[in-house]
Order: sequence, then C-alpha cells, then structure tokens
Amino acid sequence: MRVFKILALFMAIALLLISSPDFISAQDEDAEYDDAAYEALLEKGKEYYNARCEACHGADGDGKGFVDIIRVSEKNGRVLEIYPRDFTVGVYKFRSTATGCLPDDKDLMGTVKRGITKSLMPPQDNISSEETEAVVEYVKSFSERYEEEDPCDQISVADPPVWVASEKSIEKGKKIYKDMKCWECHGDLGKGDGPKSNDITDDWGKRLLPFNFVTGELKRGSTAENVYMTFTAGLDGTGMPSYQDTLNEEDRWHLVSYTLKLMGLTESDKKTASH
Amino acid sequence: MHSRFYLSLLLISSLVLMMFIGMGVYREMTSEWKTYQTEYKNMLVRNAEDDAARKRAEKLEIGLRQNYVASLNKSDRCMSCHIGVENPYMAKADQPFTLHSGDYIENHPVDKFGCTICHYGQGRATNKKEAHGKGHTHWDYPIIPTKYIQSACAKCHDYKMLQEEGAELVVKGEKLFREKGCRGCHKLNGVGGDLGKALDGIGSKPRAYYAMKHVVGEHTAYNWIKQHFDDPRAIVPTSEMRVFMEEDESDLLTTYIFSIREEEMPSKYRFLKNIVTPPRDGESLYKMFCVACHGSGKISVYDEIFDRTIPAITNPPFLRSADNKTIKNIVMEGRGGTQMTSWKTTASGLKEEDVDKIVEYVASSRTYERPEPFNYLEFQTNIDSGMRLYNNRCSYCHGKEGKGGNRQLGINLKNSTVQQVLDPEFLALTIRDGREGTPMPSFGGDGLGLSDQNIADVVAYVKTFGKKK
Amino acid sequence: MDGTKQSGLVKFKDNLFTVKDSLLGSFIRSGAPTSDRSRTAIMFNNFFLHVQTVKTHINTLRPSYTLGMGLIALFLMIIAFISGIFLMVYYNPSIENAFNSVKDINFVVSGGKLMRNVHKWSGEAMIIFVLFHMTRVFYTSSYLRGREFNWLIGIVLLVLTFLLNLTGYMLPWDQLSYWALVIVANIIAAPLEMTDIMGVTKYFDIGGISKELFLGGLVPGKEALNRVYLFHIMLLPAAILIILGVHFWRIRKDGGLTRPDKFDRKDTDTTYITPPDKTGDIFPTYKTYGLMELAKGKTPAVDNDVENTVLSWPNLLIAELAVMMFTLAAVVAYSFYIDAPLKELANPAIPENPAKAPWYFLGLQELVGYSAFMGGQGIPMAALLGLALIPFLDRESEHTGIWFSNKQGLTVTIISFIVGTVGLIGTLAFTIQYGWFRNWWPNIPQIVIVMINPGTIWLGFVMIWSLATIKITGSTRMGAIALFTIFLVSYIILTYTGTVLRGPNWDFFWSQSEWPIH
Amino acid sequence: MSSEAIGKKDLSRRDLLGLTAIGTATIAGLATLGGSLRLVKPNVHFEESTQFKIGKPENFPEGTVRVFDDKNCFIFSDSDGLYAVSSICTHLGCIVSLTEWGFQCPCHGSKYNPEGHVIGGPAPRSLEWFEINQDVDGSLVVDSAKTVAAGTKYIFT
Repeated sequence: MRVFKILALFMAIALLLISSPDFISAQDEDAEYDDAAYEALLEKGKEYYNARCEACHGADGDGKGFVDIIRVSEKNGRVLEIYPRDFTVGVYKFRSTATGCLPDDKDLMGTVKRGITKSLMPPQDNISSEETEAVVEYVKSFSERYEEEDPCDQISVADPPVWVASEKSIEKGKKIYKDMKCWECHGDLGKGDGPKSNDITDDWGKRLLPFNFVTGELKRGSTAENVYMTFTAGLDGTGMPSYQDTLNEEDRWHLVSYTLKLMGLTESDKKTASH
Repeated sequence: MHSRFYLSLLLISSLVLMMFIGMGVYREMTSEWKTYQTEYKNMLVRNAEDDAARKRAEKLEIGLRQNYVASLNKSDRCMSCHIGVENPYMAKADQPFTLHSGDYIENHPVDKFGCTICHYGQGRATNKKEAHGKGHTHWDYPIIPTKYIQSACAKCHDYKMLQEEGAELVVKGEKLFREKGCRGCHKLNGVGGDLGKALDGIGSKPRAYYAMKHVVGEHTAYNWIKQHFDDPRAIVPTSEMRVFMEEDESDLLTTYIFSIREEEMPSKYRFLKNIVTPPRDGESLYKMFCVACHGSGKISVYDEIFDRTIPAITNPPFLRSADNKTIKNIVMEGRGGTQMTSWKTTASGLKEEDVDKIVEYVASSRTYERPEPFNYLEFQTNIDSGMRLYNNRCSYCHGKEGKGGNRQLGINLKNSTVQQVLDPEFLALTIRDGREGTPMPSFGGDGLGLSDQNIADVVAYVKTFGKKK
Repeated sequence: MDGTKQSGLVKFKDNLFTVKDSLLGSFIRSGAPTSDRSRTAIMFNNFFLHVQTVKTHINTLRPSYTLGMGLIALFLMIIAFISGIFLMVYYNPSIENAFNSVKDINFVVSGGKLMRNVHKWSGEAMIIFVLFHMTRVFYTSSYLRGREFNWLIGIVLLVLTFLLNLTGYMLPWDQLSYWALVIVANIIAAPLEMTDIMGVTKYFDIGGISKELFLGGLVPGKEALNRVYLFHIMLLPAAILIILGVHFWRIRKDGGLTRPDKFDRKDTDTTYITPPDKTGDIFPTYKTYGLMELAKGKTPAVDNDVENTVLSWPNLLIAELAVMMFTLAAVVAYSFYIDAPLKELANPAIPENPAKAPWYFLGLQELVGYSAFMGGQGIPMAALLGLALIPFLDRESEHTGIWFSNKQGLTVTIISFIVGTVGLIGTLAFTIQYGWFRNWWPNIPQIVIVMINPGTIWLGFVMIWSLATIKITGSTRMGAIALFTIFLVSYIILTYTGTVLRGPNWDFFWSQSEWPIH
Repeated sequence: MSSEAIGKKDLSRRDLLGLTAIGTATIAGLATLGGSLRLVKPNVHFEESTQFKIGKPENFPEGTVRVFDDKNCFIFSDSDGLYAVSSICTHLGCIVSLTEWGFQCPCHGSKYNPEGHVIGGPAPRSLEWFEINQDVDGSLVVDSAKTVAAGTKYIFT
C-alpha cells in the first residue's frame, strides 16, 4: 500500500514535470525575473509560509518557531529530537546535487510537496505548483548563500540495476557495510546503535541519532533510488558523508541492496511478511 | 512339507515376536534412570569411607524413586536420576548426582515439597528430555531457568521476607512491575487498563498460550516473556507495548511474571510473616497506571508505536489552563479513538479515590498564576471562518476533522472528551497561549497572530466535529 | 454293609489314583489328534472350535483368496481387548487423573508404554483391516448367495470399530482428546443446521439434545469423559463381541467362505495344506449323511466338492495360529518403534491449531469443512446406506468367489479408480483454489450450501457414475464395483487430504513441514 | 494299525518345521504373557513418605503419650526413653485404640499390653515398634518403614 502511495507520488511529480514545459523554462530563466514579478512571487511565498511553515521554522526562517523541538519516540524507545531546519544557513540534507552544494530547486519543491513524514513535517498535497515555487523562492531568500552560489548540476540516477536486492548483491553490500565502517554509527544489525552512535552531532552541535534501518522508513522515501541518492549526495550538515568518490556506482548499488534488506523491503521479505 | 507356508509364517512371526519382547525387556533394563542409579551406586561403593558405609551403599536398591506429596498433588520422580540431591557427600559431584545448592532443602525437605513445586518441569517423567520438558515434548511447564527460580519463592513468602532472606530478584521484579506502569494496559486482579491482555495467572499459562513463532532459542514461556520484554515487536509484530528495559530489568520482571500464578498453595505451605502493602500514594499510582505512556509527563512526544502524540500532562502550561476537575474528567472518560482508555471504576477497576490521588499528583507542579481569561461566550462565532482558519492553520497537524495521529503531530480532537467534557474556554486558551513544552504553538496575538475572534471561530468549528452529519 | 463300605472306599481309592488320567481326559475329550476321527472330534467337541467346520475348503486356505484380512482384523481386536484390560489396571477416568495416569503408564509402568502403543496401533490397524476385509469380500462377490445379512452385520462391525477407536482417542484427556471430543460433539449436534433452516430448533432441537446426552452437559467435562469411558470399555466392546459372534455364526450358516463354482486344485496348494488321510475313519469313500442342520448355500461336503476339502484340524488351526502370531508380531514391532501420541493436558481455552479429529475421521472432517450436517451426518449416512444396499441392488451371483468377477470387472475397477482419483482430486483442488459459494456470494442462504457443496456434488457424481456403468455394461454387478471402488478411493483421498494436506486454520499445505511455526 | 503308522510317519515328516514352529510360538506366547503380567506390579507407590517429624525431644517429657492419627503411630516417653509403637493391628490391619491396660483392636477383638505384646484375640504378632532418629536440626524423625525390636527405647538430648 505504502509502495503504491510512493509510486503514485512519483508518478504525479513526473507527470507534473513532463506536462508543464513552461515550468521548466521558468526555472531556466531564473535570473531573468524582473524585480516586480520576483517581489510578487516572494509575497505569495511569504503568505503561504506564514500560514503553514512559520509555526515550526520561525518567522525569520531560523528554525526557531513556536513549536520548537519535536520529539519522536521510536518503536524501540529511542527518542529523536527533531529541530526544524534553519533556512538561514542554506544547508540541506535532501539534495540531488554533489555534497557541499546547494540543492536544486526541484529537490526543495519535492521536499515541500512530499513533506518529511518521518520527522512529522506534513506533506503539502493540495499545494499548486506556483505556490510551491513561491514558497521555495521565499525559503531561499532567507539564506545569503543563494546570492553567492549557484546550485550544482543534478546528479543523474539511472534505473536501479536488476540485480539490486538479490541474494548475491546483499552479500556484497554486507561486506561493504562492514568495510566502510557503516556499523560504527548504524550498528552491526542496522539498529542505529553502533559504538559511535552516542556521540554524533550535526554541524551545529545538536545531538543526532543514526538511522535505525530496522524500525524506520527513510526520511526522503525508502525506494532504491532514494537510498542510492543518499549514498551519492550524502546528507549535508549531518555525519552522513557522500560516498560518490569512495565507492564506485556498482558498490553503492550493492550497499543499497543491503540497506533494503535491513529495512525488510526486499521481495523475499515481503513474501514472508504476507504469510 | 505340508502346510509349509503357514508353519513358516508361524515360525518367523514367533521369532520376530520373541525378538521384540526381548528388546522391550532390554529397553526397560537399560533405561536412563537405571544407568544413572547404577553409576551412583558404584560411586558410593567406590568412595565409601568404611565398611559400614560400603555395606549401606551396596544395599542401595535400584528402582524408581517417587516423591508423592498428596496435598500438592505432586508425584515427582526427579530423584530417580538426581538421586544424590540430599546427600551432603555429593556436594562436588556432577549432575545429575549433585547435592541441592544452598540451604534451601533444609527448610524445604524434598519429601514434603517435591521438586516441581519450585523448579517445574514434568515430575512424572522418567527421562531427561521429557522431565525437563524443553523442546518438543508436549509439556506445558518446562523446567525453569535458575535465573527465574525466585519466582517460585513468591508463591508462599511475602516480599519483605524475600527481600531480607535472599530472594531480592523477585522483589525487584515486583517493584519494577509497579513502577513501569504495566497495569496501565494490563489488568491484574481486575484493576488496570484494557489495551493488553489481563495478567491473572499469566505464570501458569500453558505453552500454547504464547505465539512462539518469533522466539529465539527454545520455545518456552520463559523465553517468550523475557524476549518480549526486550523487544515486544520482535515477538509480537503488532504489539503496542511500550516498555523499554535496561540491562537486567527484563530478567527481573520475567522472574516476577512467573510468580503470578493461577494455582494457590495450600495454607500450610504458605509462610507470610509480614505482608507490607505497597504504597498507594499519588506518585505510586501514577507510576503504576500512567507512566508507561506518559513517562514523566513533562514533555510531549510523538510516539511511533501508538502513531500519535502522547501529550505532556504534568507541565505547568497545561496545568495552568486545566483545573483538577477537567483533568479528572479526561482520566475518567479516557479519549475515545486513542490508546487512552477510560479509568472509570466500572471499566478499569480503579477506585475513584485513587483517580483523585493520581490527579492530585499530576497537578502537584501547578503554579498558581492563572491565565488571562478568555470569555468565549462574548464572541459571535462564525463556523465557516473557523473552518477556513482550521483548514489553513490547524489541519496539517491535527488533520482534517481533527482525527490526529497517523504521522500528524496534533492530538485527536474528535473524541467525545474534547467534544463534550472540555469547555470551549479551555480550548480557546490552549489555542491562544499554546502549550509550552509541546509542539502546540501559541496562535494568539504575540504568537502566530490570530485575533481572539479568529480563535473563537476555530473553537466553534472544532466543537462541530462531534456532531453527526 | 461292611463290604459295600469297603467297596465304596476302594472305588474312591481307584478314582483317586486315576484322577490324573480322568481329569486330563475331561479336558482332552477326543484323545490325541492322531487320526482323522480324533481330529474331527476335537473340532466339534470344543466350544471355541465348534464354530468352525470340521473340514475346510482348500479355497479358504489359499492366502491369495482371503489375504487373511478378516482373521487379522479379528486378532487385532483380541490384541486390543487384552492390552486394553492391562491398561485399565492403571487408567483412571477422571479429568483430574486421566492424563496423569496415562503419563504414568508411559513413564513408570513396566512395559506400559509398549502396551499402550500396542493397544493404540492394534485398534487403529483394525480399522484398516476391517476395510481391507470388506474390500476382499466385495471384490470376490462374497456378499451374495444368502450372505446379504452378514454383509449388513459387517457394516455394523465397521461402524463399531470406528466408534471404539474414537472413544479410545478421547480417554487420555490431552489436547487431542479434548478437541476431538469437541468436534465430535458438534458433529453430533449438526442436525441443528437443518432444524435452524427449517426454523423448528425451538421446538425440536434434536441436535442439541443428542449433544447433551453424549456429553452429559453442554461442554466436555467430567461427565463426558465418564460416558466416553463407559462406551469404550463396556457398551461398545460388548456390542462388538455379540455382533461378531453373529457374524461368525452366519459364516457357518451361509456355508463357509465363498469359492468359485468351478474349483480346481493346484499343485501349489500343498504348501499350505495337509491332505486328509483317505484311509478309513469317518470320511470313507462310501460315506453317508444324516441331516444335522438346515443351512443355506453349499455345505462343504456335498457333491464332488468334498475332494477339495481338508480337515480343519490341523490345517485351518495352523493357518489361524500363524496369522495370529504374524499379527501380534507385526503390532509389537510397530509399537516398539512408534509411540502413540500424547499431547499437552486438555485446555478448553486454547484449541489445537488445526484441531484435527483422529485420522480415520479426517475424511469426514474434510467434508465437514463444507457443511457440518452434510459432511458429518448426511454424506456418511448416504455412503453407509449405499454400501448396505449393494447386495440387494446387485443380485448377479454367477461370479461369486472370483476376484473382480471377470475381466470386465477388473476393467471397471481400474477405470473407476482412475475416474474417482482424478475427479475427486479435481473437485478438491477446485475448492481449495477458488473456494465455494460463501466466498463468492457472502450472503448466500445456508440451505444452499448444505444442499449443494463439493461433498454432495461428489456424492451425486458417484451415483450417476454407478448408474451409467450399469447402463453401459448391462450388469448391476459392474455398477456395484464402480460404486464401491469410488467409495474406497474417496475415503483414501479425503483422509489423506485431511491428514497431510490440511494445516493450521484448515489451510492447504503440501506437507506438515510447510506449516507456519507457532 | 496301518492308519496309525501312516499317522506317525506323517507326523515325523512334518515334525521338524511343525514342532519348531509350534514350540517357538508357545515360548513367544508365554514370553508375551509373562511380560504383560509384569506390568500389573506397580513400580511406584502413591504414598507419602514413611518418615515424619514429630518435634524436638524437649516436647516429650517423661510420661508423654501422643497419638499421630494420620501416621498410625503412638509415641510414648517413659523413664527409659522415647519409643514409637504402630497402631496397626497385626491381625488384619485395623487401627487399635489406646486403653488403660494397653491396646484394643475394634475389628476382631485383639488385645495388646502397653508394650504391644498380644494378650488376647486372633492377632498373630506384637505391634511393631518404629525407629526414631534425630535430624541435623535436632528434631525427631520417625520412620514407619523401619521397625525395631520391641523394647527399643531412645534417649535424646
């Protein structure tokens, strides 16, 4: 069911991208906005932001809204402390660009649409594409980074190889998991309880807990492509580095297989679950 | 040559029959316990200190030993193999001959108590596999691992005595049981919540009571209970049990669990010196019934097990706006559609005075400044405007129509308690001032900028959720 | 006076000195079996032997004809009776002690476990061999020529065998016993399904009353165990003994076992008989007859068939002794290796999953899966009725005593076997794959399912198949063969399905190893 | 005569196989019967332990007479020490009662003197005396499975 939902979401996004060529062209002509139109866009974005985002992310986009820290108790009793993103820094986890880069606008828009249900950021499913664009533009305006840098190119992801999630690939992934010391944070069994798990902080000194594969779904969505993108682009601001340079593409896909196995999302897992 | 067929059949069959009768006799002669007893006898004879002792040893009769205790309805044959259990010379011998450890059998002589009254296992069986009852033996009560053996002590003795005389594990387990809030979901003796199964006689439930599919190791009730304390969802995938153990806590609780038994010991076996009833003040009661979900109650947490936010109930902002009567109402009625069940006496078995004590405890950190009142009745409310505001500002946490849960931070607003028990002022205050320590922000003037009129509209709209369309 | 007294004492003295001989003589009344006369005398002077004829037809002694099935069934019964008496020494029919006493038999009674296994397996083997015996009787057309009544008695004995086994299954009071008892009690209550449909349950609750009479209450408890025990050790054994007596008496009255009209001795016959002494004694070539009794059928010693008979002592008795030893040895050997099951103590709160009846009823349980009334009472009744009516609907007696009657009979058997196997497996596979009415139309009235379910459809098919066979072959005998063959095949396939292929929740599994772990 | 001869000859021809077969069958049958009959003798008795504690020696000052109904035993204490006497009549197992002059059996009128010797009635033997031991904790243990010679009295401290 969930898979179906995610799939539907992707289909919707894909359809959206294909069906609105002027949307894409607007992207390309970003710099050519005239000031008045840009102001109007920002105004629209601000309105939406204040109604929907301000409570958590704060009126100034510094992540210090009235809601403050959100606490989530995972199924194993581990309590995650979630801080709403500080937009003034301009560092984002969910990108399809190389590590250290600004995210592509599509990444931000995707996050707004999809929400981050794992962190209780609600999906904005009834938002129009103009509104999304406006709110993303407004969010970008909080950070000075956007005035100085341009987003890097998106990393293209091919379809996952057919052998992903196969027995052999899982075995190889398991070895990589061991060799690359993933277990130091994520634990031997992927429960997020590795030896270093207790002293990880993000770039701003707040405590982070490594992802627990066994109980959770991935924040950006648990498809093979998303897992692959996490390995490739890294999660900026956290302890999760990019493996674009250290692992070749094939190895990353093997690691994806093993991750899916830990999350119980391979075909054989589903079969046993349905029994 | 005549009748050759039948005569041959007769001859062969007779030979086969004789062979199997012989094999049957042989099997009887070389049974496990006979082998052990012979070995024991030889050991006694070999190690005899003097002639008299050797004579006594040689006179040892090899035969089944049965300990029949009529008042306990026990026929234990354990001593057919564990034959040296009362012999002080066997202190250093290996199993099955070794002397019983500790000084337990001094006060609990085997001929008065038997073995299975404490150790369980199948006393009637005369081979190891069946007697210990582990694995596939079709026996409901396998021998109890020694780390849980103190559960048996609690069948006859009071906790104070156990504490003083060396059975502190079960005492600690009992304390944990009270303080982990187990009875928030499980009824025991008719008192407790309804989310989990009642625990009466849980210690003597047969093996088939438990779904053993996910149990690691031997499929025994002991392993099931212990492992489900460690990770409830590893044993019952759909479990909603909120219990988080540290180190040996699961062992201690398991020990206690197996002292909750259906069968009662005869009064002559019970030895209750000084029964101390556990404290029933507000804090103890809060721990007993509330702590499993609400924890300290200071912060509110979105819980992935319940898939909804568990509200903070002891933080001052909440207490500032909710008086004791409101809190008691919520406790008594519960919140329909959530895991908060009703704590009325008829539903939970908890006495009303106990609920009062709990409410008092919850309210004990209340500061006495009152919030600026919100005169709800003074406003002309507009439900349509309220709906628009709600959908725009509230629904992404509380959900459309206030259902909450399912990855939405807000709590359920649709239940009868919010709709009927809580007054509109209380809701309006909450919206205006927010709840510090919870994700509920202040929507009032200084906060997210809703006017009092807006707030009144929203309250009016929220109050329509309960109405049937 | 003095003399008389003297002679009295002398007489007494003589009697005293000859007491050994006279005592022995009163036991061995016919003398040593050294001549045909004394061998004959043994047969009719002994109460236990006189139920058998003095001379036995060679055909009866041919192992390939009877296969010894009836005898094996008899000896299994005797073994079960004797071992049962030994078990009764320790067994205690109370719900507190029944389970414990069976445990004691297993654990502390010398040879108790073996005895219990022998009792259990001889009892269950009896079902198989009674069925085999019935099969032999059927395929050799031995239910004809005056034997119709004995065929009916045989069916009663079959039912009694089932009941004896079933009641025995319930005595250990373990989980198997308890849940079998529950299922059986509810099959007994199955007419409820019909009375409910007719709306007369309130006035005429025959199902409920039968169940209450059986259980002595509404749920199985101490009364039920007592009643089952009474049935198992008293009523049913008494019934089976009496009816078995009639069964044997009828064999004698019906002229012994059947045999072909044209019987030829074979050279190989000498391996299992001792030919009679033709010299002198009571069967001289010039023999005469006196009217001893009136009996139907052909008595062994008329016409030229007398040439084909031999003396029962020792021929028949050696054969019987050998079969008895064979049976006993086989049962003991089987019991030595395979233990009778004993599960956990009965627990009314936790059903076994799957809660299965004993294997010989699992064919019924498979049918019960469609409708409790039809599967548990309707179809079995119809099957028994069908079997009972065979000798009255088929009266072609010309092939009596010949396996499968003739070549055509063998062909019909094989075809019916194939049709029955394929058809029933197909029906079951369809039901397992696609479900039945309720899966398709959830609101369908119960009456439709009771009347039309895979069980009744199969029953209908079997009837049509038999009638079609009669029409095509023009022989009622062939129809009977078709009916009986399919009955056998159905029993075997349904039993196999219920025993092996059904797992927890009565779901389909290829084998028990695929069952989900609990 | 001739038939006898033929009979004998016939018998001898069949002898080897026949007699062996019937002989073996007889032995096998007897073995089965014997094995089965062994089953009837119980291997365990559902009876409580024959040993029972009666308390500390100081509870039995001189002149004490105590009756242990459930254990069928009398305990006496006199100047020579402590002794335990069975209350089971040696005639047919009824329970005797204590009288001024000794013991009286109600069933068939057996009479015993205070030492348990038969003084009347059909009883063939004297009442049995039981062994008394002192346990490690100092309490006294009577074992009704162990009889001692009449007149054995124990002195404990």
